Amino acid sequence: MIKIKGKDAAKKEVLKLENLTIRFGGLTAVDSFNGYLNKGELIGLIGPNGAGKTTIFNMITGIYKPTFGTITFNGINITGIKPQITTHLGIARTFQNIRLFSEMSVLENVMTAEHSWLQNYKAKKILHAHNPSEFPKPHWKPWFWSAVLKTPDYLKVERKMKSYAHDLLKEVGLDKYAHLKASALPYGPQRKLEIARALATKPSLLLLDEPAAGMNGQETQELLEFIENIREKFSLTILLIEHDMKFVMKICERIYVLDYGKIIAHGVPKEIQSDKKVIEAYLGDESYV
Amino acid sequence: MSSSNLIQDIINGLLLGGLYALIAIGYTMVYGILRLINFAHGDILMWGVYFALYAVVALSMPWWIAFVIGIALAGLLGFTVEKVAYKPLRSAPRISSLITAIGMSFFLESLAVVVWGGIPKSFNIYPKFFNRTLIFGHVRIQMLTFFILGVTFILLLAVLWLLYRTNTGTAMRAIATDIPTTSLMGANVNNIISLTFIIGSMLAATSGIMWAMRYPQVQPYMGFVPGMKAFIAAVIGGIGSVPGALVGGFLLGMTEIIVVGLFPNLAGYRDAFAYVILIVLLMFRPTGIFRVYSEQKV
Amino acid sequence: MKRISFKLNFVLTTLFVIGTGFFLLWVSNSFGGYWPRIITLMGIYGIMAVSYTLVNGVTGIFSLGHAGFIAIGAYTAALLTLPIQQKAMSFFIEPLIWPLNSIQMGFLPATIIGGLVAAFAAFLVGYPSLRVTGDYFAIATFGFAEIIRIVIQNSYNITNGSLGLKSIPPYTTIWWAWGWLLVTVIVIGSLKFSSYGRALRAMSEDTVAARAMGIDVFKHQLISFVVSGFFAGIGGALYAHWLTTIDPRPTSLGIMLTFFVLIMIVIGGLGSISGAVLGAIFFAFFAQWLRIVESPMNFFGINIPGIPGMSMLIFAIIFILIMLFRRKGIMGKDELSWQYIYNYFSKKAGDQD
Amino acid sequence: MSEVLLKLEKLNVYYGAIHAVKGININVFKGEITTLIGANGAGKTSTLNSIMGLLKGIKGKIFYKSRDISHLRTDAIVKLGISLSPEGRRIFPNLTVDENLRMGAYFRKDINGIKSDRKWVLELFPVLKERLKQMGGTLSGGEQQMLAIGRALMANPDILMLDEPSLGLAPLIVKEVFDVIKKVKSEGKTVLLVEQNAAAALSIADHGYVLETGNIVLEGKGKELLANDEVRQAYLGITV
Amino acid sequence: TIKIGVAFPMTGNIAAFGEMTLQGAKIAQALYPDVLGKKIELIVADNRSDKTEAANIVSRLIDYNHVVAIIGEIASSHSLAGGSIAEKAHVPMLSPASTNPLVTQGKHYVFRACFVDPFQGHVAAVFAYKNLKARTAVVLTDVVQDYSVGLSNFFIKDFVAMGGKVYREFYQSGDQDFSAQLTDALSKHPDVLYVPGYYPEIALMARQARQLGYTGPFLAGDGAEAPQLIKIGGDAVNGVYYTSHFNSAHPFTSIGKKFVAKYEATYKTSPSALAALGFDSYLLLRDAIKRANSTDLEKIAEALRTTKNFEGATGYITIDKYGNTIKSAVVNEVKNGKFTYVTTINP
Ligand SMILES: Nc1ncnc2c1ncn2[C@@H]1O[C@H](COP(=O)(O)OP(=O)(O)OP(=O)(O)O)[C@@H](O)[C@H]1O
Ligand SMILES: Nc1ncnc2c1ncn2[C@@H]1O[C@H](COP(=O)(O)OP(=O)(O)OP(=O)(O)O)[C@@H](O)[C@H]1O
Ligand SMILES: [Mg+2]
Ligand SMILES: [Mg+2]
Repeated sequence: MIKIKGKDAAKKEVLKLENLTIRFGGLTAVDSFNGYLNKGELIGLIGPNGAGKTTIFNMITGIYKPTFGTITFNGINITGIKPQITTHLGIARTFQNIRLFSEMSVLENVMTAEHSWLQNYKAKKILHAHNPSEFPKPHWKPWFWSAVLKTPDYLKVERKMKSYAHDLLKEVGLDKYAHLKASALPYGPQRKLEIARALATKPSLLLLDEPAAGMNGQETQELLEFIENIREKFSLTILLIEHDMKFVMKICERIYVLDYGKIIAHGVPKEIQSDKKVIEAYLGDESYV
Repeated sequence: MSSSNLIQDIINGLLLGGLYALIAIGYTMVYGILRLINFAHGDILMWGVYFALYAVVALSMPWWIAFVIGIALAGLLGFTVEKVAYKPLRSAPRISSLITAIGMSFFLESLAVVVWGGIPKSFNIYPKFFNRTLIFGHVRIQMLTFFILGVTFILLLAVLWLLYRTNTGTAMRAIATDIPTTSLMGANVNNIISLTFIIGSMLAATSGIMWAMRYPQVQPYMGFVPGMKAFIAAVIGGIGSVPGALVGGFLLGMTEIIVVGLFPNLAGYRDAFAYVILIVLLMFRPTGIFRVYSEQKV
Repeated sequence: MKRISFKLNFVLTTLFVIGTGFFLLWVSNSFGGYWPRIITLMGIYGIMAVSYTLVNGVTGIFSLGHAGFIAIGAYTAALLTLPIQQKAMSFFIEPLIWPLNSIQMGFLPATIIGGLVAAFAAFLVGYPSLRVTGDYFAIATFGFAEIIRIVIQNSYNITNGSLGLKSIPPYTTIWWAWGWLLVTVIVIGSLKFSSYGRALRAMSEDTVAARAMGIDVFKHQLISFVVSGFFAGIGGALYAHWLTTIDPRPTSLGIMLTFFVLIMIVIGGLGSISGAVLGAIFFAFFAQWLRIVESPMNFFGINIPGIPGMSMLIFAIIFILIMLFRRKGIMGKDELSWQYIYNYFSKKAGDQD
Repeated sequence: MSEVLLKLEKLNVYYGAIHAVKGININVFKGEITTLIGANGAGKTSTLNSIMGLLKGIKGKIFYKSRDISHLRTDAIVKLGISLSPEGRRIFPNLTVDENLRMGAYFRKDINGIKSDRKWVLELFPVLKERLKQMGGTLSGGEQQMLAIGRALMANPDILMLDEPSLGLAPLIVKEVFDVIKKVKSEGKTVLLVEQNAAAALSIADHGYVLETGNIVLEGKGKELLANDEVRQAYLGITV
Repeated sequence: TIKIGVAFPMTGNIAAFGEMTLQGAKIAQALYPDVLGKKIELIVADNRSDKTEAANIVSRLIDYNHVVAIIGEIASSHSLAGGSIAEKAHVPMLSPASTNPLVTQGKHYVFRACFVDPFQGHVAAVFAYKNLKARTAVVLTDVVQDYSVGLSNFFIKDFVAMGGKVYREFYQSGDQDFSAQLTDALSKHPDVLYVPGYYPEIALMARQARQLGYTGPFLAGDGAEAPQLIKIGGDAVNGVYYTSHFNSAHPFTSIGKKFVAKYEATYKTSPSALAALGFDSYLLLRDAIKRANSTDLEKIAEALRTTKNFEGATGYITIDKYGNTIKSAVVNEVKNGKFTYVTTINP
């Protein structure tokens, strides 16, 4: 696979957030957030605890419905669309607290994500409505019956799922654990598995919520390489939340800084590091990193 | 239907609702704190009534001492049941303890059949005073109604005080979500859970005795209906919410009576109406009337 | 650990099914009516349990409404197979409405229609109920089951109300019961071990994560609820033609039945299909076998009169003990596969070394 | 050298067939900060949890003030003066922030002490003060972490054990937390710290242990370990 | 020995019925322990008040215990479930107390020792209209019990035919609170409340009706009869009339007197109608075996079918070719806490 570069690609906006606002009771967790992601970019989202970062992820994926504002993904307005559909449209995420299917095997965790291959009729319809020339009119298939009756059609897909899942696991170096229960994995591999599982939905946009949390310096270093690696392999656009500044500064191309739900800074890592407001609200003068 | 009938129905509804509420408060104590659908609650209620009856009939005690004894023994029974059947399953999936609760319910019922026999006994050991009826025009109110409502509200306040104004109560609510971490706070989890059960069972016996004063027959299966209704009331009110249990209980009792009052021909559908209301309510408030605790955020 | 190949698995399973067939043949020919009857009941319970475990175990939503669907299947099928004159005779409060009063059909189509009607009911119940979760869902489904039962109880011109239906032809044989059980196990097993089954199990662990994986949780829960409802209806149809008389009393097609099936699936291992079957067999067997403790006994010369209630008492103790000492039930979440048996014995052998 | 307050002797932890901690010996000296570092799954959390009596399959002895506490119940251990801010925060989602804090002081009787500690904690983490009546479950990840630390402080323990306190915290707050740890020490208390942020942990620690797959592979003064090449390479991600 | 099965509810919600009926059968066994020179053995099986089990125990008694006949079951719905098994196995089954007409309908091996509901309903209607001089009746039907639904139906038919006026209310067994129904019923100013249900509800209903100020009579069916009616109902049940099979203070026959004496000596209380029916069931079977002079199932069934004017505790019993009993009914009243005899009504 090739990484898309060049001017054309740089212009192509994958995600656009306009005036995004959400309130929980009296608390405005995110306040008129404006931002964009271009194709192939790796962007950071940082800010103090409780600034509203995870909440932004939750709105993009459809877990929360914004009180106000719009989310545009590849030109389609996806504001308020349910998470199961946004996934089919190509958005995948990981969670701040790991949420694996812990009683299922590593392989099954990945294959569960591949279930979305069968279930994407609604999403395809949205895509077709958006751009009929590029996306053909989808045909609904009674996959459920095929699955129960084990039709050749279904078995073919199932085989494909399995082999793709194995490939993915090999890619992230988890193939040796394939048949272990997910909960039996050490912490680091669990994080990786969560990313692999997200990749199995074949996303174009990946949202990572504190992927380096709980990792030591060495492990963080490995993770950094890993993310760079999959970003190229799967030609992903990535938005990530992280508190590990060394990590963020090294990997991100641009950074949004959030405080009390508002953007207080936006720029390349260098600018952010020396931004007064950011230092005051978030970084502190001498940091322990 | 005449207005005096309606008033009479409302008063009857208050009485039945008060009974449901009383049972539901005890139910929700245990249910809200241990997330255990305690199907044996109704059976502890039944045993409490038998204990009280036995104290009068066989030991010839005055009724009020007998009531106290019944309530105390029910507390002891609840304590034992918890230690024997629920405590070992504390770390098990919720459904295992639920099944054990069903088993316990069968056990307590069968034991009652073996010990007390299957034939209903009459519960006429309380002073006639409670049966006295006050007459206002066409409306009649039994003294028992005031008594039941009074006891319900006093116990409600007592339970609320315990849960929200004492350290032990805070610990009880903490246990509801995380037992090991509660013990990390230096709280003796076993004692707190035992206490929860004892109080819950004593509340059950109290409500059982009230129930038996209103419907004076005692039989081994008498706990089933009250137990089930308490469960429903607790859920309508919002799991773990004590005021919710109260509101749920009154709502359930009132609907049952008033539906029949308004549509006497549909008495056969009385429970169905109650369930329709319950379901419609859950559609609009998927976590009951009083939400105690919403799911952890993503 | 050795993996058992698909081929071997298939051959062994086929042999097992044939073997079971011969066993059933032997039972139905060499005993009186009693044990064949109980074994038929085991098959029926098995169908109810397997369909219930699909919802409560595999999908992980706690329904208390199973008896409602069983009742619908039972009534639908019975109304379709009852002889026309019999209907005219039993419905003496209000006559049966057209067209039911002039239909009589064979057992197989009646059973299937019973299942379909129950599945439709499951759809109607599931659609609103699945908006709530946890115990709220349990209560909502319980409420619906009770509503179903109460409507049956009051619809004299369709169900004969509380008089119930009598003289239903005793069509349910050991073969029908176990044949349908086989179908149930195959279909629900095939569902469980498909991409859909994985999705269901994933949902049962974490709905938020499942949604983020693109699974439409509501739709999948509804599907599993409807499939479960279909087989509950089949179970009900068989049950009606086994018992030959049904009525809407709370004790016969009410919450108690749901509790019984719940006990079966938890004892068997929640979410395990083979566990559900084992649980059903276990339940039906012990409910009968324990009767011996109620008959008068001669114990070292002391005559102990039969004490009514003893069998339920011991029954309750037994299954409390099972929960205490094997909290995941007989099978846990696993299936009784050849692989499982092989692993079990090779582990045993390994222990002895 | 000062007195050994907590002493682990041949501690083993088993999870069924998994042997997670393999006979380690650890000494925690009074008034010092001792830190445990190691890769994911090395057994740090298991060690802390076994001290608190939270685990079943443990073998070995745990002495606190020369008394074997390995068979005591968790709440009894807490009452002896040990408190833990557990991994994964474990705040009570259905209690308000305030009630969470009060739970931290559950067994304490000195009302005035509790009051002043509560004030202190709220000064340390002003965010919590803004959210006193909010349910713990709706806090953001980092807010929950602060609450967990605050709750452990509310026990006013002799030994404060922290399991990855900086996890998910903003850099500014991380600094705050480490300042708190130093402050706790300056009050003469003892701290046992588990951290992924090894550099930060070692820089404030008097004593450090490096755990690898259940074994202690290195031990020494904080500063020494910080300078150790192996440590720098393996845990700090610094290529030497 | 000759084995006779007893299929009764000994546990569960109608356990009391099983217990009372069994007591009667045991008295009969004590008085007449043998037939054809062999001892009669009663094998009791408990149906746990559950329909599935009602069928299972009949099957069990037949195939496992090899009984020659069965006394049972009590509730009509149970007799229907068990009856079809007995019918298939050609084992005679005699129900002491199932009054639903459908129980014996179309069956050759199922019999009963009691009269049927249409007759009981008729008796109640006649008594209400003629003896109580009632013109307006409110019928309170237990919609769960086919027994109650059936009786209400037959009562209303006859009562209306005689010129009476009927209002209806409904409740369900297990209900404890009838205040809504009663409030509405009393607003109709009825002369009599007909409650063809079971005693627990009747007792509670009477109490609540008295609390609401009703002073008139109640009329019920045989389901009302149990000592608990009075114990639970207290003073409120004074003035409850009910149609029944028997009154212990007024036995029809000499054997009835013998039964009452023995029963009272054994259990220190007066026998209920159910006990009398249990007693009669045993004797009817014993008589049939004696007349058949064999334990052949077909012959016993045939002998039962030709029972004529057999002297039992509840009167002279004739069984017709449909397996139903033709005999007279009594009406009893609760007076000062006692069941007192009022009148006999013949078929
Ligand atoms: N469901 C909810 N109900 C009420 N308040 C909420 C809810 N979800 C989030 N909040 C509040 O919104 C704010 C933003 O939370 P969010 O989880 O987005 O923070 P964050 O930036 O991800 O912080 P952290 O870095 O600590 O994870 C917090 O103050 C939190 O308490
Ligand atoms: N409940 C459990 N069941 C089975 N294995 C467990 C359990 N808890 C921990 N383990 C295993 O024990 C080992 C040690 O785990 P522990 O959590 O103590 O490590 P840790 O050093 O705290 O790691 P981390 O940095 O990830 O928190 C790991 O291999 C882990 O997989
Ligand atoms: Mg966050
Ligand atoms: Mg850890």
